[in-house]
Amino acid sequence: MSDSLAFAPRSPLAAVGPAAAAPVSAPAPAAAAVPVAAPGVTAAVLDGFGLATVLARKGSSQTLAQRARERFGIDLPTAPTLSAASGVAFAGTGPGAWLAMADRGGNGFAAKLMTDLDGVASVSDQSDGYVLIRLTGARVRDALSKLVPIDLHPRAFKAGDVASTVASHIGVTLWRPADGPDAAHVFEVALFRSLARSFWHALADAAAEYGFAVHPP
Amino acid sequence: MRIQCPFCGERDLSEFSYRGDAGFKRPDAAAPDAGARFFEEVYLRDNPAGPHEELWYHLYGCRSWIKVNRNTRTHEILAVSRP
Amino acid sequence: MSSARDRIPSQPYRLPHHGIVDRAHPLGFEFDGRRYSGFAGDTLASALLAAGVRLVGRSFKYHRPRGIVAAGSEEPNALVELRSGARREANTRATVAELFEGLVARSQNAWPSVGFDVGAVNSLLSPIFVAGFYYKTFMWPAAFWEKLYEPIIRRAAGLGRASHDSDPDTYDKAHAFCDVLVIGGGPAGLAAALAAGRSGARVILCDEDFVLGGRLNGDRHVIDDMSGRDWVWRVETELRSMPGVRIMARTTVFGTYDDGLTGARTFGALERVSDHLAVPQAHRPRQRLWKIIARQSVLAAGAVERPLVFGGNDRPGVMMAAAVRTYLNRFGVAPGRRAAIFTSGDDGWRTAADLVQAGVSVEAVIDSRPDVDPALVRAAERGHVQVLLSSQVVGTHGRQRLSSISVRGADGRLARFAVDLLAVSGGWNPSVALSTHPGEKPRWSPGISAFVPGDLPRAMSAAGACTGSLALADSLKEGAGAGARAAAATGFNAGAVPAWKSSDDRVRSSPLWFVEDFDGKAFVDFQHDVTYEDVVLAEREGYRSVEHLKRYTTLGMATDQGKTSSVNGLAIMAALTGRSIPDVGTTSARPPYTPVSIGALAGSHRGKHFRPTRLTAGHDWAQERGATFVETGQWLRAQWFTAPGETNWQETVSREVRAVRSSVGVCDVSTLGKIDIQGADAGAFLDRVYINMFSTLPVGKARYGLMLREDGFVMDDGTTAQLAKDHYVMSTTTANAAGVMQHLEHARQVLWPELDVQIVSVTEQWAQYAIAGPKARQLLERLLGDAFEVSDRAFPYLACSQFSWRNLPVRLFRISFSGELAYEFAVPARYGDAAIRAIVRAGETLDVTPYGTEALGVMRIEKGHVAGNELNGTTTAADLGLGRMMSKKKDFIGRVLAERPGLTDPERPTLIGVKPVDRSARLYGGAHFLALGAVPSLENDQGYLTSVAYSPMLGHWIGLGFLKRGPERHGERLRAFCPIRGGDAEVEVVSPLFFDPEGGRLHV
Amino acid sequence: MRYSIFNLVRQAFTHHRGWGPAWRDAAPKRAYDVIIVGGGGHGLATAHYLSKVHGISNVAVIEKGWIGSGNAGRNTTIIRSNYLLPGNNPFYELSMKLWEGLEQDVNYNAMVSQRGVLNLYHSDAQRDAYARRGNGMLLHGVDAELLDAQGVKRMLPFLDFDNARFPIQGGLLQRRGGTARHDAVVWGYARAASSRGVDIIQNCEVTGFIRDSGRIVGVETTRGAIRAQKVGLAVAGSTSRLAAMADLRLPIESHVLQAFVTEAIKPFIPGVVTFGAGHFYISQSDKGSLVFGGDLDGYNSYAQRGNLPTVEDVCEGGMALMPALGRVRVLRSWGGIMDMSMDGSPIIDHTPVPGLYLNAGWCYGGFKATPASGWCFAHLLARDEPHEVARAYRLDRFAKGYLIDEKGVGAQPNLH
Ligand SMILES: Cc1cc2nc3c(=O)[nH]c(=O)nc-3n(C[C@H](O)[C@H](O)[C@H](O)COP(=O)(O)OP(=O)(O)OC[C@H]3O[C@@H](n4cnc5c(N)ncnc54)[C@H](O)[C@@H]3O)c2cc1C
Ligand SMILES: NC(=O)c1ccc[n+]([C@@H]2O[C@H](COP(=O)([O-])OP(=O)(O)OC[C@H]3O[C@@H](n4cnc5c(N)ncnc54)[C@H](O)[C@@H]3O)[C@@H](O)[C@H]2O)c1
Ligand SMILES: Cc1cc2nc3c(=O)[nH]c(=O)nc-3n(C[C@H](O)[C@H](O)[C@H](O)COP(=O)(O)O)c2cc1C
Ligand SMILES: [Zn+2]
Repeated sequence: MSDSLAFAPRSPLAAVGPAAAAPVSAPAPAAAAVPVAAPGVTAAVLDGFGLATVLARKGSSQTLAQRARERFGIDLPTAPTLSAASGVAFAGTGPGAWLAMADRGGNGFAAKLMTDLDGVASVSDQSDGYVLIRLTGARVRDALSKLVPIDLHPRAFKAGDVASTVASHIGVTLWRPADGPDAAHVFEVALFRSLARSFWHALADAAAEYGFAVHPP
Repeated sequence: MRIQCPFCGERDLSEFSYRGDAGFKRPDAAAPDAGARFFEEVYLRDNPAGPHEELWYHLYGCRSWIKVNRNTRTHEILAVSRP
Repeated sequence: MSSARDRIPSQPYRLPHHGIVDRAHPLGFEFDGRRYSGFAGDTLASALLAAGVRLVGRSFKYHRPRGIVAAGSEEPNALVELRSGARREANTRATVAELFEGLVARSQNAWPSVGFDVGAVNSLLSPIFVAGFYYKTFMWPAAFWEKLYEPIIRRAAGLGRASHDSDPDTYDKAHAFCDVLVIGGGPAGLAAALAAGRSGARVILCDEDFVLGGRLNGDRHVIDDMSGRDWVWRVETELRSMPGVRIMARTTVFGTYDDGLTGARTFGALERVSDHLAVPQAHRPRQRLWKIIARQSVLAAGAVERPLVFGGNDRPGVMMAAAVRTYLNRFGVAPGRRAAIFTSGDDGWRTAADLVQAGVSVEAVIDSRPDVDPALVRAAERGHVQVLLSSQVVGTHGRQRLSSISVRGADGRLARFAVDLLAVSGGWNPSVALSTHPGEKPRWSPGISAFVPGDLPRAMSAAGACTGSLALADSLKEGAGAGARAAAATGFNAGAVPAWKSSDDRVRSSPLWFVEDFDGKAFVDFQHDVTYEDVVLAEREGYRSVEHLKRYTTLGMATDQGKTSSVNGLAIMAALTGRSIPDVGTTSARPPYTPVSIGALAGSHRGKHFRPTRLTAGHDWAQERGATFVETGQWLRAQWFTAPGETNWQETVSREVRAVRSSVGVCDVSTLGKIDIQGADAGAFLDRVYINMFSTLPVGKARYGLMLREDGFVMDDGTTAQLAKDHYVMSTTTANAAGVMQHLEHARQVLWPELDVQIVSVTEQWAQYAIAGPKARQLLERLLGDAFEVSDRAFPYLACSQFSWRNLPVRLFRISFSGELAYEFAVPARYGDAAIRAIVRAGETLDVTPYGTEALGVMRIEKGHVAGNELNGTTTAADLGLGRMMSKKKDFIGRVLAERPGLTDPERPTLIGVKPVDRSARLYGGAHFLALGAVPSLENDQGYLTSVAYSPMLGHWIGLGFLKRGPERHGERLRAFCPIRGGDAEVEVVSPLFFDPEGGRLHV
Repeated sequence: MRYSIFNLVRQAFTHHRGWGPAWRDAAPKRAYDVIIVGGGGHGLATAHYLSKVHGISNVAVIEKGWIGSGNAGRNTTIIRSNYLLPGNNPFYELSMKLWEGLEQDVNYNAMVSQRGVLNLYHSDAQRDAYARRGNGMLLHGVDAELLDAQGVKRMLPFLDFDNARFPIQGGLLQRRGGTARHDAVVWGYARAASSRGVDIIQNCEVTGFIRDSGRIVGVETTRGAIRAQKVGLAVAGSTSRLAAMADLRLPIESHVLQAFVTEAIKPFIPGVVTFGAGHFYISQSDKGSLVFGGDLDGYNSYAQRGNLPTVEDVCEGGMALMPALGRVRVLRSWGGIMDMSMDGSPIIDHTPVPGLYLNAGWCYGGFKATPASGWCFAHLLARDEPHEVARAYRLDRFAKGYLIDEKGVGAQPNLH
């Protein structure tokens, strides 16, 4: 079909994404005690991933955990933490509830989960329901602490920890993958797509004083 | 006020939404006095000044309903459990 | 800079060597239109004093001349309008306003000028303007109150003028977590922070001042053989070297809020990020609200010196003794040239010593006590200071600034002293406020005749002057101990607790609550002009409870919240009623500790960003098509799509409706709630939350459902479809989506945990478009090609299916809100934009028309479908004409209470439709129904109109409403009465089904 | 001595030595005809009208603390009669009429200030709902006007009309609405009642009821037993606690509502404004302070104080509505305990316990009701039958389903 060419996915942040995103704002002067060199916070909008909510069926948590081990080599977390293996990760988001993620695979991932976990879990595709933003940089914690009411200090929020919380009136789920090469902490934030632009505004606002840059994913 | 969610850990009040008295038991609709029983469960409250068993919903967290025992005079949280 | 220096007038009262202001950085500023200069490190107050300005404002009620009294945030008098234009800040305390180049300030509450203030005539009327005078008069004639009296009172009231323009600066909020929060950076606080910091605990140290050190900046102290200042500098340096320690200057902890199970407590704090600058730097807020969550806290907030109550104690030039020391030692300013001291304790004598040391001549120390430490007397006399014991200042003189004082000596004889500065010391009030916010009551300490913390809030300790331990040595010791213990309580070992040797400033004092027969007015609350007599009057009139005293006289209700006045006030009440001060009790301190701007408490949530905005996947497309958007909850929805040449919205909406009814239209319905409900018991679960049956619904079918609250009233409606075995998708109204989700979670987790049901919102996953109209099927055939068969036979009314299209999982529902042949097509939201464009392309030759919520509304009214206006939370299923849907075969939420007489009363207004008898007449939503000819009255009120629309199909207005016994009254004529919008139409009661009543168009 | 400008001036010459106590601080007698528990506005107004209208003066008002220490002394003082439902509308209009004559009635200036109450709307649906309400008011002869955005702008040019998240489309205006000086209302009723012989007994907490074969014949207090033929409860936030002493469970929850006051500033805001899309309402007191508030904190509480999330929510609403508020400072915040009923409307009725009468369920709206509440409760206590405008405020309406739910949120008190 001719127009199938034009038929492409579109992120709600396409407009504000890398291109139009808040320009790398001049880091505030020494007073603000920012490393004047690099931007304190950089963001990347992720794409192409597959995402699904996985809810254990009544009384089948055992079998579910087993399947997860068999099919994905993953030990299902029973707490707000992240278990990852070969491009697939499960984040504990509630009792008997997980957010399952695959770096690639889009809607296909949920379809695969449905067959893999048939009978032991209720799976709902959310690949399009959420946007994922990866944040890092020397001041990323300072910027995030303006948004979320949780303790992001490494003593309290370790690599692999997951939290569902609220970021200036917007529900978010965030987790901490391993630190980046520059040893700066990395956070990934998932939120409902309809709120993506409002969240982006709040984020750019919070990060501006530290210098905010947007990287292509 | 900070509420200890059994799954998420201690979180700020702003993540929760409140329902009230955790005592609510849904009566048997078939019982002869169902009308009176439902009325009591839905409308009447002990409303104590002191320890109070109440239901909170972790709206911005894990979406669990949790039972909190809280002192309504001091706002001191005394215990938290799954309903 | 040199040019700047040229125009800087001299600072006659600046001392040559004293203080820590930066003399290398002169700053020019303006007060009441005159230019002055000060130094970096000055406050507006210290700079004004240096310049010799004594008169800075007028009092609230009597417009008395007022000067600077204190040197900290407790200042009651020196309130100014800081900055100008949209940045004007009323009631700003000159004593905490940091000086910056170009600062502009004006005095308040004076017209035409502070020097000559017409309002001062109030002073002459002061015998009438006693406490509560307005409660006793302005009552006759009643009509005069609004027109005359009140406007006068209002104009007289208030202090500074707030800007009426939008605040140009920004604010933000942040959260901070720590093991130990230390409130106050004086010796006690610094010692606490150091002890805790050394343990490795995460420590936050807040001080509202812009330099750390507290009283150490104002007093001459020695700690471990170094000056107090050097000690502060030393400790601050070590603290800054600790990664776990965060020092927050210019940050006031203003409120102690509730804690949690672990004892971690929330504190509110305000950081004045940019108030010391002319304008904030780029990307920096003016102020920031901190929410500090601390596992342990140490209160080290110090103490506030207490004034004495005597005649003329408010005259410019009368100042607190410790404040005088602060101006001398910290700012290098002598607040006068000839001084006297009036004190009830040793503290005042130290001010005398510091004045002498600074070269200010001290005429006399007047101490109300009969005997004092001879050492003090000797020292004073060495400085040629006259000492008067058992003596009191009974009056002051001078027009707009102090020129002399009258003193009653031990022998009762009066003496006059010509002085331009009177330093007053009446003892100290520990700053206990933050320890009482959670409800604890302070305790009276006879030792220092002041209130000290009582039971402390959990996980809080206190140290230093705020506990009543006024001496430096004790502050250091208590601080270090408290810091170490707090760290230990959070699992960090502080090791050896630091200790220091310090100069001894232990003082004795015995309170003097008020001076007997003084002359003139003796003020207790300076800012509110509450005098000794006002307290006497309150007592006489029975306002004896300390709370009545406060409210009747407004004592302690000014911007300083009684920091200097409360205790004197209740001590006088105690004396008048022969009770002890603890028996009289004290009023409660409330947050904020010092006033906090509303902007900071709001943060960045203002204007368009007051609340988040939700946009559908089709939003950009709709915008391209010229949609007008409407707020529906947090969502923005396309209301209509104006076409070229259309001049008013009704024309547009009518076109959209006609297009749908004659050919085909497309509407974005993604905002409706969508909830996946799965599990073996999903069907049973739905039976319990809906009034009608769902367990009987076959796979591949959808059904309309109605949901009640447990109290029997309608909560929400929508269609629910069974897509696959044990997999349902429920749709809710846009408005109630979140509420329904919470309701279902409650049913699942709390009411029936035994059921195997899982629910999750998938609202955001699916972009959903309604494709409606006679040509809807044609459009779909072109869109879907052979991906799916949509013939009426293969896919009848209320069918649903999920299939693959363009390698995407998609869902199709044959449901209709418009009453036309209609489908709802759902695609993964990432493709929502592409899909709507594809739909429109597929419909090009069918002239497919995008339509918005308004046309949707018109069509649902034409079909008598209820929506938000009818589901207003007070209607029953029967009211909506849906009573028959209530299954008798099962229990469901709301069933039992829906049977109460009040909900089944035949008199209840019930859904009907109405048409205007005169077809050209307009209807108004919110009109009430009256019988023809009945007088408009509540008694004759028969019901009301909920939804109205102009029906382009019928060519006249139609409406839905609720009418008593409605269904029995079709054909009857009534009056739809809407006086508030000038509407009054005769209407005919009809069935709510206006268009295609047989529903033939659905099933083609 | 009468309060008047004349006496005030006379007293000025004698240092105001002539004024006596505004009310007698009475010690409890052994028995009264009627005991009213609760020295707030409602209790004191009830006593005033009992003595003045019904000639029953052997009355005691028993207050556990100081009169006005409850919600009467801590509310945001808005008075209005812009109610939607027939059950409410006539009652609140009677109250408004009594406000209009209050100063003359009690000879105490309560500063009733009818500078208008404006409820903003932001959508067509809200407009129609307000139209329905306004029409209902007009049907009962209550003044009401529906303003469009322009009309609002003329009145309040400093609101955010250009950049609002929820644009202002207009408002429902009741010009006769406004504010009154809360403390003065308490003291005025106390003074008037006391002058007619009513005993006002402070620092006297009711700790139980004295019963005689099922009937309540008095109260136990911290100052001893006091007998009475009838006992009326007007204890607002403490209603459930007293009801429990009589083994009653009521359709009431106690919730905390916070309020805020700013530093005094020169006249800024005329009348009262309520912001429909945010949780915010504001007015300016005679003293110059802006007095404002918003939503309940949302949880059961007897603590008279709230938490930061509500403080932030309210101030966000304030900034969204009035961006000029940014630099105005909050001076003090506090809380009061709301007797939230299950339909958001009050109860003035007998209880199932003979001798015990109930005045409760005022939620966050009982200050405006003070005069009519006293008027109708006095009527009930004196005549043993409900006053006609208070007929709908029956206790059994919850069981029977005749609810008066202005907001339509059902039995969820923190949503009313
Ligand atoms: C922050 C806030 C804002 C409000 N804003 C408004 C508004 O703008 N407009 C409006 O109309 N309404 C408003 N209200 C509601 C209004 O204040 C109350 O509904 C009303 O004051 C309640 O009636 P009352 O005055 O009799 O209650 P209260 O003043 O609370 O009187 C009850 C009294 O009973 C006493 N008491 C309790 N237990 C005992 C006992 N065991 N023995 C003896 N005495 C006892 C209490 O001490 C108290 O003094 C507001 C309330 C609050 C808290
Ligand atoms: N000799 C006397 O009679 C006497 C009397 C009183 C005080 N003192 C002196 O006072 C000192 C006592 O030491 P201290 O540390 O207890 O008190 P302090 O007054 O030296 O320090 C208190 C500090 O807390 C800060 N602060 C107060 N409230 C705050 C808040 N809410 N948020 C943030 N910061 C706040 C103040 O800005 C101040 O810097 C000693 O130097 C002692 O000599 C002596
Ligand atoms: C209408 C109104 C105006 C108020 N104005 C002030 C004020 O100007 N200054 C002040 O300190 N408190 C003011 N308050 C608050 C009272 O000081 C007090 O906080 C409130 O009545 C609650 O009492 P509590 O804080 O002692 O519990 C005001 C209260 C109300 C109801
Ligand atoms: Zn949780």
